[in-house]
Amino acid sequence: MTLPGEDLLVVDGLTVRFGGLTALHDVRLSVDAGTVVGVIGPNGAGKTTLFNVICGFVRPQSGRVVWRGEPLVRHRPEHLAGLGIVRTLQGLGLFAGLTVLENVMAGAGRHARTGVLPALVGAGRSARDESDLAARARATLGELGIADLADRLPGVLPYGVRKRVALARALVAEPDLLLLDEPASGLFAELVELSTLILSLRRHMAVVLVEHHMDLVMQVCDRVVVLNFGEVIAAGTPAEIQADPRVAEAYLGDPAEEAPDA
Amino acid sequence: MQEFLDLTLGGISAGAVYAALGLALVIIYRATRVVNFAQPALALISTYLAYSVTKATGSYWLGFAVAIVAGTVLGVATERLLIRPLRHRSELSSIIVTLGLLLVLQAIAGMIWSNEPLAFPYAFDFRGRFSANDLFVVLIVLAIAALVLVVFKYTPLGLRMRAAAFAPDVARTLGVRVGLMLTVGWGMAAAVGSLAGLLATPPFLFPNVLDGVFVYALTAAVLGGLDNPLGTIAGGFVLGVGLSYVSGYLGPEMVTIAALAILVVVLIVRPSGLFGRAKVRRV
Amino acid sequence: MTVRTSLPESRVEAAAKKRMLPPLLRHTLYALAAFAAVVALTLVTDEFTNLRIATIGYYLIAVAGLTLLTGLTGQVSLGHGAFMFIGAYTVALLVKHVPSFPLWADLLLASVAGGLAGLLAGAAAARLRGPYLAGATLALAVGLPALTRRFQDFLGGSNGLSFTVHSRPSGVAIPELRWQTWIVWLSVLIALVLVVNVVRGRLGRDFRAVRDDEVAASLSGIAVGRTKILAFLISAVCGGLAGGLQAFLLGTAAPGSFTPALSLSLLAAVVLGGLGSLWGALWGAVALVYFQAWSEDLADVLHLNTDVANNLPLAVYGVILIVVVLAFPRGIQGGFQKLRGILRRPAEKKENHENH
Amino acid sequence: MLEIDGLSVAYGAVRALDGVGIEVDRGGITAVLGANGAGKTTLLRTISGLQPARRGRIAWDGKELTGLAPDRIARGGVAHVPEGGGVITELTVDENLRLGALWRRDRADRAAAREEVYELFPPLEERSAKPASTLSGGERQMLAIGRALMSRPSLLLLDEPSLGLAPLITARIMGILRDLRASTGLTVVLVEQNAHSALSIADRGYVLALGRVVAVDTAAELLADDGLRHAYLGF
Amino acid sequence: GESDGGGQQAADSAVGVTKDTVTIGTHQPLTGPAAPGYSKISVGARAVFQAINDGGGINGRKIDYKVEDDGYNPTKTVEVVKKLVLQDKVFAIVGGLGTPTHSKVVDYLNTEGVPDLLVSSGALAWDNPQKAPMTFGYQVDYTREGKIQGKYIKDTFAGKKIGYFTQNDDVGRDTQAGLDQFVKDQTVVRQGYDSANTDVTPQLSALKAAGAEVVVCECIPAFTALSILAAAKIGYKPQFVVSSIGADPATLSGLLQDFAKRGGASVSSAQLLAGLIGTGYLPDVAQTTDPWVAYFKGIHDKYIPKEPLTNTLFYGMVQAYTFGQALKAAGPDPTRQKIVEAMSSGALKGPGLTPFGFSKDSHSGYTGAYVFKINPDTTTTVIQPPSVTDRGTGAITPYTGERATPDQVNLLGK
Ligand SMILES: Nc1ncnc2c1ncn2[C@@H]1O[C@H](COP(=O)(O)OP(=O)(O)OP(=O)(O)O)[C@@H](O)[C@H]1O
Ligand SMILES: Nc1ncnc2c1ncn2[C@@H]1O[C@H](COP(=O)(O)OP(=O)(O)OP(=O)(O)O)[C@@H](O)[C@H]1O
Ligand SMILES: CC(C)C[C@H](N)C(=O)O
Ligand SMILES: [Mg+2]
Ligand SMILES: [Mg+2]
Repeated sequence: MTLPGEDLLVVDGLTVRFGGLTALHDVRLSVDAGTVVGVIGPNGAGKTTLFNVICGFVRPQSGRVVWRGEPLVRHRPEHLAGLGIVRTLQGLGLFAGLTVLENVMAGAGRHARTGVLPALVGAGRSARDESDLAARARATLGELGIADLADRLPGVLPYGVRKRVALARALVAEPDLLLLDEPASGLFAELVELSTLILSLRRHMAVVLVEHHMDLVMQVCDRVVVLNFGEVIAAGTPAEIQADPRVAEAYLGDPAEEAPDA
Repeated sequence: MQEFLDLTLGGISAGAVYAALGLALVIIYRATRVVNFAQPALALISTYLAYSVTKATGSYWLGFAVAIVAGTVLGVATERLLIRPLRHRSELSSIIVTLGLLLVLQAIAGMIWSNEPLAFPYAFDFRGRFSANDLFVVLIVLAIAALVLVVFKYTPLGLRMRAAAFAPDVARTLGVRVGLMLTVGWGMAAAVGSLAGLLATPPFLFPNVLDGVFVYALTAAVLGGLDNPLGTIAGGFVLGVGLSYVSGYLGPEMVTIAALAILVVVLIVRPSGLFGRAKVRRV
Repeated sequence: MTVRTSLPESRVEAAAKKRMLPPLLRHTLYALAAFAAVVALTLVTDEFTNLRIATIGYYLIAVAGLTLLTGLTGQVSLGHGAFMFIGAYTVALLVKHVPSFPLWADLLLASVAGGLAGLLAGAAAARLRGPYLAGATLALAVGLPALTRRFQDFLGGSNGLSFTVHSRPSGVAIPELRWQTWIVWLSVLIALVLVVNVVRGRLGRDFRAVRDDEVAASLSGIAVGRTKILAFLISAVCGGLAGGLQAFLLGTAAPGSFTPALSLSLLAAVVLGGLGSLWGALWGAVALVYFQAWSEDLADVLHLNTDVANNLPLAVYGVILIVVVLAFPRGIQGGFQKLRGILRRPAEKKENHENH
Repeated sequence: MLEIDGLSVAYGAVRALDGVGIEVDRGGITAVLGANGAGKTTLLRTISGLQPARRGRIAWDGKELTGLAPDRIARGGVAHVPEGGGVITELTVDENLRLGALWRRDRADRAAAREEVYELFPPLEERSAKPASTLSGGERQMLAIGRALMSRPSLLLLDEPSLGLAPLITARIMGILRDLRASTGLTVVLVEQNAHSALSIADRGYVLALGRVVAVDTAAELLADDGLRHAYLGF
Repeated sequence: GESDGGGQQAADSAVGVTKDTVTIGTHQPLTGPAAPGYSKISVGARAVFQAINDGGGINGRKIDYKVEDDGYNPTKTVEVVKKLVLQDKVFAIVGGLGTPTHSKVVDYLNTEGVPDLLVSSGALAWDNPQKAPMTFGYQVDYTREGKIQGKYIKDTFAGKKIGYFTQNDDVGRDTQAGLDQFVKDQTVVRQGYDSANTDVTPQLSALKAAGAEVVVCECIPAFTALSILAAAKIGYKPQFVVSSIGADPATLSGLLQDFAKRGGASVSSAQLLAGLIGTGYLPDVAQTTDPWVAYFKGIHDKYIPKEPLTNTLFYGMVQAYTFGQALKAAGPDPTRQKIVEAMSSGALKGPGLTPFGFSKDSHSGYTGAYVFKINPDTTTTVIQPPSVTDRGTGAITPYTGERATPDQVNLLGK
């Protein structure tokens, strides 16, 4: 267990180029346990790319990702869940052919105790494993208020509900770090619930949040990092960020136009 | 050296034929995301028609023209009757349906023209290390490939066809007549396929004559990158020449294994073919 | 809204599960029942029907393996005949060169050999998608049997190998074919128990997750590449066993038996039966055997000119493929389910109101 | 004028729209609001012909749209920016844009329209020859809107255009819509969950809930109606 | 597979025989890649059986001829043969076609005691009376034929360089065994072909490069034609010597005829074929003066006038006729044992120009061949009369025996 105040994740000197385009340039960022860090910035600023590097989808030209003091070397996305890092996707990324319950169970794989071989023959603990996973998945669905949809296929559910399923799939793994890529997009009525949820998560895990909904960002984040053209142009508390003229110019626009309203 | 040259030249004209049939596959794949297993059979029927017309009229070129037209009609009919109903179904459904069509058409060919081989002439004199006919085959395939490429890449029709293929619903809301585009795609492909059939068939015509060519054509298309007409042409020639060397230096029984080996090696290095664009799923 | 950090004791769940047998045991019991049914069936049918039942058996395991691969992980293989080829030659070579091996060992090794090939093929295939995979596997189906011509002396060239396996213990007074049918089905059902376990368990879920969304699957901690290879492996083991059983049953292993047409029929069976369902695999295997038989019988009863008669079965078979796919989007199994739905609906008559 | 009357749409047993009636004046901006699953997307898809209606009729400019194929509707000047943008990722940015105006005869104007779009969204011009798959989420949204504008539509259907966009860009798009309405008389149907930003530029608003219209009023009135806001709009 | 008791089981068994019918079956490649070339054999056979039936059958029994398509796929062969035996309860299998296919059912047929007559293949395996007492060959076996070819070449083309061009299977292997007894030291190059690969230009180029003046082509007809065309393509003019399976002038000229019309007047099928040397054991259909050819042509014209009369068709007709003879010889109440005895009796004298090797100790089909040359008008001239030999290293001797005429055999008459 990492103690509060200790850096759980450190991203250091990260540079990513796609051909001639520099998507990230010398980005530094650290995440303490039990905090919510917001990453904001204009479209194309490199936020998703940052997540992609942390998850191992994109290899940086330089820089490193340090997890609990250990640099992650040539890590691959599938290792992350095991390390305690879980990410939601900017789209939905639900498994269309799996029921809601199965979707969530698929995310709970890190809790399975048996290896591939016993699972292959269905022997030993593997049966009990399955019911454990199902129980966890149901519990998480219950917490998100969608337990009654367990046996439905995600395709027929409204977008907002699907987002919750995706969130449940992430939470069921009980990660130490949750990377949320635009969790509020497509949600509006549920924004309040979402912010409550994120705040409650803070007790168990750190959260990095990429989001364009400034209300949400301002409410839940302990710290905010602002990217523009791949560079960190500002970092600080939400209040500091909101007051920063560079941020206003690059990202927020004329504050009169987007009056916060909750 | 002499042998090397002969094998190279032989490989080039064989490769042209693989490229042509491969091109037909690519056009359909681009248009409808379907690998058309019935392609050799569509070409087969039109080649048989060419045979009958040539036999009846004595004119090779009349038969040639009839084959291209008949092929186009067959392609259009296939799309309308068999492929369109499968629009929203998995790729497997269309694989099986085109496979079924392959069997039906081969059987029909056998019923009408019997399973015994028939003599089917070359377009031009076939004699010589690189004969007039070889030259014809290579040139016409290159010309057709260039035409297809230009249509796809630089014309509004091509853009519409690609849009219809990649995202039918979106294309529709942009005013593209998706159904028409798919039909045009099948028609075009079947015309090219029929041409390939006419070029590949000589000297003999029988119901399974294009099976082997089809396997190599698919290999060529996959080698080149199924979305890429240029790659398919290159893939066809690479495969044709490569297999010719294998046949000449290692023995004919090694040809199919070599095709497999070439394909596997290429795909391991480049999973979307030599010229295919890797499809990156953005996260 | 809170998130727990420790496992909740969901007693209701646990109790509900306890009443059910562990899946392995449950599936084994089903298999025993199925075996009894097959034995009964062979006893009331004639010898030739026995052969057809045995044929359905080995196709069933091949189709089930392919169903697992194609239906669950979405990898389309047009070359599964290649694994049957390997299984068949493994049995043939063992029977000829190591006659001391018992039959079960031959069959086990055929499965292992198929699996090894599947491992290699799967490793190459894991990076391929859609038509690229289809093309590569088709090349496998075409290319691999050509090995026999490369190693004429060992593999018998295009004539292949013929042999007879004497499996029936002396003193057992039942027709050889019936006995063979039992062996085939026993092996198939043992393998099927494993396949069912995989499909219904965690691995099956992982397979389907990988099929639906590779990126999301990897973020859920599923090793995408390894999962795909595993699916190929399991499916190739089934193919190898099917080939081994075919060799055992028919006493032959020859390249002419493992044409691309075989691979394509296996895939056709997967689709005809109902993609992704193991019951579908059974219907697919039955269809494979009986559709062909029917189309031949049909050609027999119509007295036609020879060219027409010769080609009629092929045409009928082709038409069946087309019609079934067009008319039954979810295959025969889907048709059954629909039928069941129709039969049940009047009984339940439940208003299906969606809550948003 | 867009007239929708008694429109019902269902997905199998799921009823997504139930007797919806909507009227939009020419040159108006109308917001369609509602929670998740209210049927907003379905409404737009039905107008543009992608989803067949069970019952009811839709007419634009006096012409009946019900039953027409989507491409016919599009060629009648109705542009639809679907939920999530619907960018064709396999095509380049430029091809995506060109596609938007391909059915229009006027070649010169097609080029001019492209220049205007590039001016509106400079990031697109920089990447015009790149496949759209390399665009970020927000850049795709820009492309989708730009593509719709390419056809110089008379009716523009926008499904959650602000989804994934930075506030600055959202504000800019709203500004653009306002300008276009003023300069070309464009009619806009704007579907948004972000009711606040939608109503800030709309003249009128419809609120959907469970497939039915539960409120219609001017934007100002809707913004002022606290009860409604809490009940259906969540803010 | 040991099956010594096979013959015993067969004793007195008259499965497939009723008062007025005898049911027999065969497996043929009617569809698929091997169909071209072979799909007409059963057509010829059926015509003869029809003629027999129309003449009142054999001893009052009509022959019910069941043809199963195996597509040249051994798995299917096993299935269809079991179907014929178990379900259709055939009396015998007649003329099952192909080495890779038929070799998979020999054990089964012998174990079950089913007569397996006149196998359509020249493999050596059918001649094994100890292990396969029910199985009888038909064609001259490939080694015998190779020997006769080899001797002829050695005598006629002494000192010339020889190249082999052979099908990559037992046809090629067994023929070479025969050829090598005579012309091994003259042979400068050996090339093979794979029937799946129709581009034979590389092989012909290699034969040319090695300077082969005589090319021995152990090919099926399509590949003979392909070789001739490939040679023409590269301007190579060797003396072709082709074995019986691929030297049917009627089939070849049919395959090559259309090249006369295109690609320059200098290529006509006649020119391409003229001078080609072949071996055969049945009379050539072009020899209209031969009494058997005339006889079968009569049946052809009556029952299947639309089919081109080729040696392939003729092959099937002779096969059917020969079975008819054996059935007749088996007496008024045929059993499986009796027909096997009739086959081995050595009494079958038939349309072939060389005798069958059938006896108690040999189940080999035709035992020799004659050599012919194709004339510029695609008729043929016999250039070496029939000679016979064994499958070992025995001598080749001219065959002087008398051939029965159709009238003498008088199968159709009462
Ligand atoms: N694979 C790639 N190839 C080329 N360019 C890329 C690739 N991936 C990302 N980019 C570019 O890198 C930049 C950063 O993209 P990224 O997706 O990280 O932005 P973002 O901050 O997440 O934006 P948004 O808020 O719109 O989602 C963009 O300009 C994008 O076009
Ligand atoms: N393809 C479909 N199949 C079945 N049901 C569907 C489908 N698409 C939508 N629905 C259902 O129709 C109803 C309306 O959905 P719609 O997408 O129109 O809502 P929306 O208002 O756009 O929601 P959101 O704000 O989440 O985008 C929902 O209950 C949804 O579950
Ligand atoms: C001549 C053919 C009927 C026999 C065939 N070539 C085989 O031996 O397989
Ligand atoms: Mg992003
Ligand atoms: Mg919506």
